[in-house]
Amino acid sequence: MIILYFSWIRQKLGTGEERFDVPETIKTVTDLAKHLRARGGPFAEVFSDLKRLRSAVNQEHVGWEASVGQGDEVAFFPPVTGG
Amino acid sequence: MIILYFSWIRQKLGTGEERFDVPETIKTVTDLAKHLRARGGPFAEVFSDLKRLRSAVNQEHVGWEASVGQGDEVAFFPPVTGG
Amino acid sequence: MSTIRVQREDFDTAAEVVALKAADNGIGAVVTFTGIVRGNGVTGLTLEHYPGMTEREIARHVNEASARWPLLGVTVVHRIGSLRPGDNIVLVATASSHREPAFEAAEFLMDYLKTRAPFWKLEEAATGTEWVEARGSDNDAVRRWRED
Amino acid sequence: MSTIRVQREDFDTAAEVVALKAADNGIGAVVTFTGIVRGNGVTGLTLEHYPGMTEREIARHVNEASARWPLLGVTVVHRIGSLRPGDNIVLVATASSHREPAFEAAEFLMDYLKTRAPFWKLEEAATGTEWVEARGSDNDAVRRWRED
Repeated sequence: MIILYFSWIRQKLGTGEERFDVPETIKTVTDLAKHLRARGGPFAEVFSDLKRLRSAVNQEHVGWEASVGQGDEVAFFPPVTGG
Repeated sequence: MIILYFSWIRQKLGTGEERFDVPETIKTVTDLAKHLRARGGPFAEVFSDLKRLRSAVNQEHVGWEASVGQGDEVAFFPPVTGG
Repeated sequence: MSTIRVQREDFDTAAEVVALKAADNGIGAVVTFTGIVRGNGVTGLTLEHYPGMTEREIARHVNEASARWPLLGVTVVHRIGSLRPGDNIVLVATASSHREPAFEAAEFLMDYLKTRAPFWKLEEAATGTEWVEARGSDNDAVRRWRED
Repeated sequence: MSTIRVQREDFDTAAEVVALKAADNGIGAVVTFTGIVRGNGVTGLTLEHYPGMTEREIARHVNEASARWPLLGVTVVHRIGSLRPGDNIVLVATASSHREPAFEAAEFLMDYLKTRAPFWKLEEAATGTEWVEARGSDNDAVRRWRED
């Protein structure tokens, strides 16, 4: 899996992209977010309140219950502010 | 009074402007239109159906019951089609 | 800042927008509407207007738009005379800090230009000339702005 | 005809509109929306985006707009990178035979760009830098297009 981070999330984590081996226990975006939160430090901070975050799987907006797997590209970002 | 005609009304009447001495009997735009209709010929034709016409007094849109007098500029035209 | 012109010459939308943008550094949104002579079957268009009343009507609606929305600039340019397919007819440009007032004011001004500004279009086609009929949908469109 | 670009360079609205108009001689109305960096207190703006997803999201909404309205052309250009006050951020241009579809499609596309296209703005001011917060009003605006 590739995980991408954008905006203040990227800044806070100090990285915009990581490769990640998905454990069997992670089935949804929520599972993934909780796993990342458990890393502690800036990850705990970023994933402490999922209401501030949005996510995409394979470049499409998804809800927190969307399925994820090893071959996916998952992104976490704040609400968008373009236009 | 100055009377102005526009668009197909001007074309049909063969004139875009006339000076007109307002008789005492003419108090409203409707009175004026009926007076002009009574001239016959193209005037009878143009003023036969007032629903097809619009009018302005002193360069402001008015309804058929608007007052008119000797010092006014009155215009007759079809519904506008600019923009 | 508001600019209103009725003219025979073409207008340069880019130059009008540059002038509009320069008026206020709080501008975050510019909407333009350009009306163009359609080419389907029409070979030419002649625009007649009521000099004096036209400018008054446009100014009145520009003032009303400025009272209803927080506009930072408005430009209305309407052409008269002989036009060809593809030629510009009218430009409405509105500037505001955000998009909603800019969009709404531009639509408001176009709806009023279509139904109140004293212009008349004579269309030329291979089959002859014909005065354009007013569209009922334009009267429906303008009704949404009435506050009653 | 539709054109979608995400780019660092500025765009030339006039050139984009010329290209749009050339696509179809039935075009009678062109609406443009230009988003501009506001100057009040802000000294600069940096736009980050999600390459790949951005283009997909814009294309999806351009396709949806083309299905909902009889459009004869759509252009969307969005800038990324470092911008200064007064700089252009985004251009949406829509062309149709009449004004209503052109206006509605431009508003629809802007509402979706604001709430779905993965761009993020970092504002620079004398007091430091700050990520721009999403506006609740943008979410309200986009709701009007839902067909349910």
